[in-house]
Amino acid sequence: MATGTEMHVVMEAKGKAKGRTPKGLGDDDLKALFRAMLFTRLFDQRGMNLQRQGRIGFFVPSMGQEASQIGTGYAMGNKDVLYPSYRTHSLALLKGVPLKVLYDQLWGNATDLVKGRQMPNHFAIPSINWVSISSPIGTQISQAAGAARAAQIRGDKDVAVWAWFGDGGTSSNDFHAGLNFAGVWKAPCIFMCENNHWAISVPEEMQTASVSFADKAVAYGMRGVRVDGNDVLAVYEAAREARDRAIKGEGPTLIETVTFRMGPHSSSDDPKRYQPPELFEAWQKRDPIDRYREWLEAKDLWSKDEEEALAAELQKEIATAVEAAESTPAPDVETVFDDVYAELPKMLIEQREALRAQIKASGAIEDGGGAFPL
Amino acid sequence: MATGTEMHVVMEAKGKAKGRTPKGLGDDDLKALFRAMLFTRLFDQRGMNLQRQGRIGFFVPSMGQEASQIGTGYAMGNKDVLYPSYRTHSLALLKGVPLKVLYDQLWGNATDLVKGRQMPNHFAIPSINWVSISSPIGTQISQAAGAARAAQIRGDKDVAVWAWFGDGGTSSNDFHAGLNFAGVWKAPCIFMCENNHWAISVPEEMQTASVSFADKAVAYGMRGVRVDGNDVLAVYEAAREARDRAIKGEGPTLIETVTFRMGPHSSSDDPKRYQPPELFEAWQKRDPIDRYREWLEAKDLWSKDEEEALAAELQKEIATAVEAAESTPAPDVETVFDDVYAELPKMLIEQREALRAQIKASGAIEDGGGAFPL
Amino acid sequence: MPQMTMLQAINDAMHVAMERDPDVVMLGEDIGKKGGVFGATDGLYDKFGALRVMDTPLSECGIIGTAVGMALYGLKPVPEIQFLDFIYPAFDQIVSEMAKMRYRSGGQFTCPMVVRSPSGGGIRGGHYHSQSSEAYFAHTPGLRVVMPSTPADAKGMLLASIFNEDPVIFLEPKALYRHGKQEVQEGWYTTSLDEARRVREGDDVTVVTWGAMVPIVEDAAGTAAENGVACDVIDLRSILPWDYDTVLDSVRKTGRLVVVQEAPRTCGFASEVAATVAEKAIDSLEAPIARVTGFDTPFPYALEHVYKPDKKRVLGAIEFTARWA
Amino acid sequence: MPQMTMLQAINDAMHVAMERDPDVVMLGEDIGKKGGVFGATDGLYDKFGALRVMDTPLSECGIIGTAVGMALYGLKPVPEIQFLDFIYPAFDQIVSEMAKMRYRSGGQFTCPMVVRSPSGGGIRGGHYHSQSSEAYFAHTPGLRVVMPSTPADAKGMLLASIFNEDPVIFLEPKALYRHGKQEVQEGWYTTSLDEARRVREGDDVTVVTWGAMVPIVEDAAGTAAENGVACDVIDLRSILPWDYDTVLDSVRKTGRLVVVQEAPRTCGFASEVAATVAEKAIDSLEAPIARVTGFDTPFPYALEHVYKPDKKRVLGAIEFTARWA
Ligand SMILES: Cc1ncc(C[n+]2csc(CCOP(=O)(O)OP(=O)(O)O)c2C)c(N)n1
Ligand SMILES: Cc1ncc(C[n+]2csc(CCOP(=O)(O)OP(=O)(O)O)c2C)c(N)n1
Ligand SMILES: [Mg+2]
Ligand SMILES: [Mg+2]
Repeated sequence: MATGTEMHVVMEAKGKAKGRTPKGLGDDDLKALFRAMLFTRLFDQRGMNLQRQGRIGFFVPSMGQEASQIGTGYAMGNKDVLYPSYRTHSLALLKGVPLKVLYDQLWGNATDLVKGRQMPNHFAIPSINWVSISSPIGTQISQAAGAARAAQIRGDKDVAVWAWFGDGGTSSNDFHAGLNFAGVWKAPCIFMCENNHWAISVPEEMQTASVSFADKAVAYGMRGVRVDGNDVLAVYEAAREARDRAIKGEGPTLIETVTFRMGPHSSSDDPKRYQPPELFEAWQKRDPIDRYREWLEAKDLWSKDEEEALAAELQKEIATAVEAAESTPAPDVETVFDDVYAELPKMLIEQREALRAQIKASGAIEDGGGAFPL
Repeated sequence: MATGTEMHVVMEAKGKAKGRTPKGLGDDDLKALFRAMLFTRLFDQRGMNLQRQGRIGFFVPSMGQEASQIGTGYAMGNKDVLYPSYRTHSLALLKGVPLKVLYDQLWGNATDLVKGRQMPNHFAIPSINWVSISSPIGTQISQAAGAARAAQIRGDKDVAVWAWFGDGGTSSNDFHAGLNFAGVWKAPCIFMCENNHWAISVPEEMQTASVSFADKAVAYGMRGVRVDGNDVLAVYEAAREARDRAIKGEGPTLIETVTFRMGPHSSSDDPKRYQPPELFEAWQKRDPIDRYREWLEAKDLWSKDEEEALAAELQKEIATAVEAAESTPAPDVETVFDDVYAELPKMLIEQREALRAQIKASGAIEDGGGAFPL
Repeated sequence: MPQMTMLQAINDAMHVAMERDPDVVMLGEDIGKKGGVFGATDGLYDKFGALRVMDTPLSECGIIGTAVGMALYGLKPVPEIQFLDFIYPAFDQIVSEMAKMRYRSGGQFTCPMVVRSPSGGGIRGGHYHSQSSEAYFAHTPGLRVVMPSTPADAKGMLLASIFNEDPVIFLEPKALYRHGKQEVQEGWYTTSLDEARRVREGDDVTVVTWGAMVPIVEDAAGTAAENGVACDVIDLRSILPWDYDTVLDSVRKTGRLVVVQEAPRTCGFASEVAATVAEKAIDSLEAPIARVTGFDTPFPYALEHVYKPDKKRVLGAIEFTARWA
Repeated sequence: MPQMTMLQAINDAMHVAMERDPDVVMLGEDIGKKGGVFGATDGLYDKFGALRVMDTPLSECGIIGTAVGMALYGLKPVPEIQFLDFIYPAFDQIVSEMAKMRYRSGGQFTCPMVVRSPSGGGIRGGHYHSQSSEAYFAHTPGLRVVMPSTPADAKGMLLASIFNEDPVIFLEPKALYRHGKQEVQEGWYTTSLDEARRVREGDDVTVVTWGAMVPIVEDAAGTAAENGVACDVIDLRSILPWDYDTVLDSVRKTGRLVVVQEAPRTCGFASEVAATVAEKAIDSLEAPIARVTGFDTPFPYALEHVYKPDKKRVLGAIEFTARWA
């Protein structure tokens, strides 16, 4: 496996469609990978549309990064713990989380698992060990290192912990702390740096002078692997190897997937202000879905018909879930006081009473509106 | 020059006393280096004694690290800016800061440049561009990067900025931020990591899993140099080269000086609880002053007589300054309100008035005592 | 005079400052080509170049830490923190370094710099794009903490902050960025960082507030006036040091006080206002001091409008206080 | 019952907790072989080993960040921050993560953990080994903030904190670590985190305080009593959530209130106490609410004794308040 500054690739570039099948992947697996990537793309397109139509307040697409995420997700074990980023909903789709769960969160409605407490894309899904996402960049990285240490302390042998973050995330305090602690502890943690070339408008060369992001592993005495992030099979292999090592007690790995953010940073962003169009065009030619489709087709594992049928099925699922989530009411106003503490303290009981009294006296509270980031 | 994990050495180990004279150093320079190292050792011994005698409240010695610091200090330019640590008073001695200035600070008396505001060893000496020291580990590192960037912005061509910190300091948030920003900016900054093997009681292998501290430079795309920190000539060479590169616009350098803390962490610490005695004994054999003396003697540049005369002269200087500082009164109580803001705001004027009224009504305030860390 | 939104006024202030003094530099995430996520730094990069308008790596710790170093070197840095919610990675540099530099060095080293950051709710940003954290900074001696509520104040106070000797936390109420336009003087002028602003005169109830709550309080005070209660509305503008004399004078006149803040209730700055009045003007008080605040919860997403004090809640408190006998 | 200093009581609590539950783990700088810079973790490393008593790299960000991850995994981590002054590099993990985890995840994820840290002055530690920062945490919904003032409370409250579902900032007044001994029950017991402690009964003036100021207030109240002023002294013990009912009951009885804190004055927790009383018991007040506090300056070294409220300053405020008519 390539380390540091070399690049690990399995499928040759688009147009050639050559490359071996990674060990351990049968035809069903290969198709499952494609399904999840396509699902993600459709989910992203729909999410952006919903936002443009003003039906949800905000959305973060992952267009272009499907291979980087799905390849990793497929290498995860059942008991593994995920510390995701706001751009990795693909992993929930891969793991079969009901779509309604995701759309409920995008709407922040009454059945939303996080009770409408956070902006869209900030999921928390205990059923798949998906830890609550927060907006501050990087905080999940040291937490993941701690969770991996906890698995060691408990003696849980088949657990690896995965932290996702971007190229920008490598500059955070928690990147430094998390990788350093994990290195010292030899904790079973895999640090997934998706280098999509941008931190909103800041390009990678303004993010760091290091030759690659994978190279930063040197500073923590851990293995660093750089992989073609648009090559789902290469990503899978790298992630798989990192997990094997983690489980065997050989320590953490920093994986850099070199990929590209093919959409805006979020529904609030317009890359035209800062991104040269040629760059986008160059990367569009390396679209991870096109590339993988071509490879599958060359292996006779995929066809246009299959894809049309799949897309139709997925779109239907999406439509159903969207409708269900959209027609679910908002959370009850009094839930605003819950879950600050395990039990409601006196001050919050009083604040709730005051709110009740006010609503009784002067009617429901008007929604103030507001759009992100305006 | 050795980088990364190799070690740069000039003088061969003690007992052999071989090794060339670094370019640019005449006999006077070679003697000046020794003088400053000896001065530092005497200052340290005296500082520890003063604390043991209860005459000052706290002290941080640098025993064992004289070569690492003096070698660096000697490579600095006149306009260079220093972001020191609490363990680098040697640099002030080297640069000829009047001893009274230092002892005033240890006493925190009325003529103390920092007005008795900080614990011993937290100097601020604008005359030599010595920036105010604070206790929180690492904060000076990103500041130094910013100062170096400022020199670039201003177009100041002959200014390098030096940040001192320990092996423990490499784990701080500011180490990561400072080196990363400096790397991206190619700022004229030299990051001096004194690896004295301990962060209080935490040994280097529990500080990081990286092969060396110098190796962490890789993560920031900058040059990393590892040098025998008990070899004053090797340190000088490494520091000199780093400065030349910085000034020429070739970017920052991380220098790791491999040395040993031959005393306690501070006057409050007892290494017996955590440090194997063999380790201390092994390093004592490599005492940087003994080693350099032997080298100088072998070159016929130094003699026992000269050293005795020098030591007597320095001890006298010390005694005079100690006496002067000790007999200087404490700062006036009302100075406690000064320098929070450029001008005293109303609330502080009122608080000062209240204090005045209280003292008038019920007499002077009693000194509550207290010992660090008790 | 041109009409400007607060965002335009802030942008204008930065243009004026950078033209006036080559030592003024900006740094932060996405402030360059993108011009900031709200557009506050629009045009500065094109005009003053990459050496004075610096896009940085994603590290607030580094942004403030390096800015402190720049200030120590003699520049006047104006770092931007993209959202106030993201200032915490830099909290150590702010409270341990920037705030204490002058004091700890005996006045020998200073950090004249301005940390700009959009504060508060109003954009459906949930937990991490909405918080009002002024109280943390207000409890930190050595800092100035200011928060304008109008375009004209925003420009004048930003210029006063940049050319002032103390480090300033300059909070921009993002809900007011495009709230409306006002005539704003062209070119150079400054607005006091030491004086509160009387927004409305009245003899019945003093209402003290700041930032994005100002227009809400104005609105409530307007309705209260229709109902026969005349409010003396004070926009503090500066939170630290703050102009308590103006507040005390007003309370001595009205005998009644309502303090309105968007931040959570416990230990917010409204508590300081109340405590100061209870200490220095208790004899004038004819009613309990009412605080209208955000709840003691994190900032919610879907229920933002329930969390944030609105006109009804403010009006309720004004009427309660006015009626008290 | 054995006699213990607060330091011994805290150490004992940790032994009891670690024996009781294998999920309790400790981490921090120098807490292993050295046993902590104050000796609070003495003996734990030898007894429970390096996997449960972890010396860490020098990063408070990492200490709290990894502890949050451990808590999310199901452990009960008890990280130590060597001095409260060094907690700021971890401020983001505390206020953005630990405090908000339960709320932001809709109650699905929680962070039951206890951040221990020595707080306040008393050891001639100057700027960075002396600060009292409880107000920052008190303004952070989701946290519990507690601060014992006796050995018995320290042990009982630490055990209650470790086996409690909310994240706790456990502040140890270092001036009281070796202030004196008290009988402390052996083995397991807990002390309420929800109730203030009445230290002394009296009808004339209510004095509210916490932490290292408690014995100073007791001393002043003793002298006041000799002078004919009977103080009702309340040790809050918990700062967030806090037991304002006990304070309000007392003020309704005495009509007079002095609040004493070591932290700087502006926007400290004393302001919250004053504001709450001015809101809920104004009719009972017969005198201004006096605050005795540290000055609005950083914590000095040589003049520590001038900065910190002492008996004289407290007594002065009690007498001023008692005399007010
Ligand atoms: C601490 C912090 N600072 C700033 C932001 C605002 N912000 C949100 S996403 C982002 C860029 C992140 O870039 P990267 O880590 O590369 O992830 P990507 O969005 O490319 O997936 C920024 C600056 C934030 N969320 N947190
Ligand atoms: C942020 C912070 N955390 C903890 C401390 C307490 N402390 C003071 S010195 C020290 C160890 C520093 O080790 P190192 O950086 O190697 O420097 P050395 O003392 O060996 O010169 C610690 C933990 C501190 N000063 N600042
Ligand atoms: Mg990115
Ligand atoms: Mg060290």
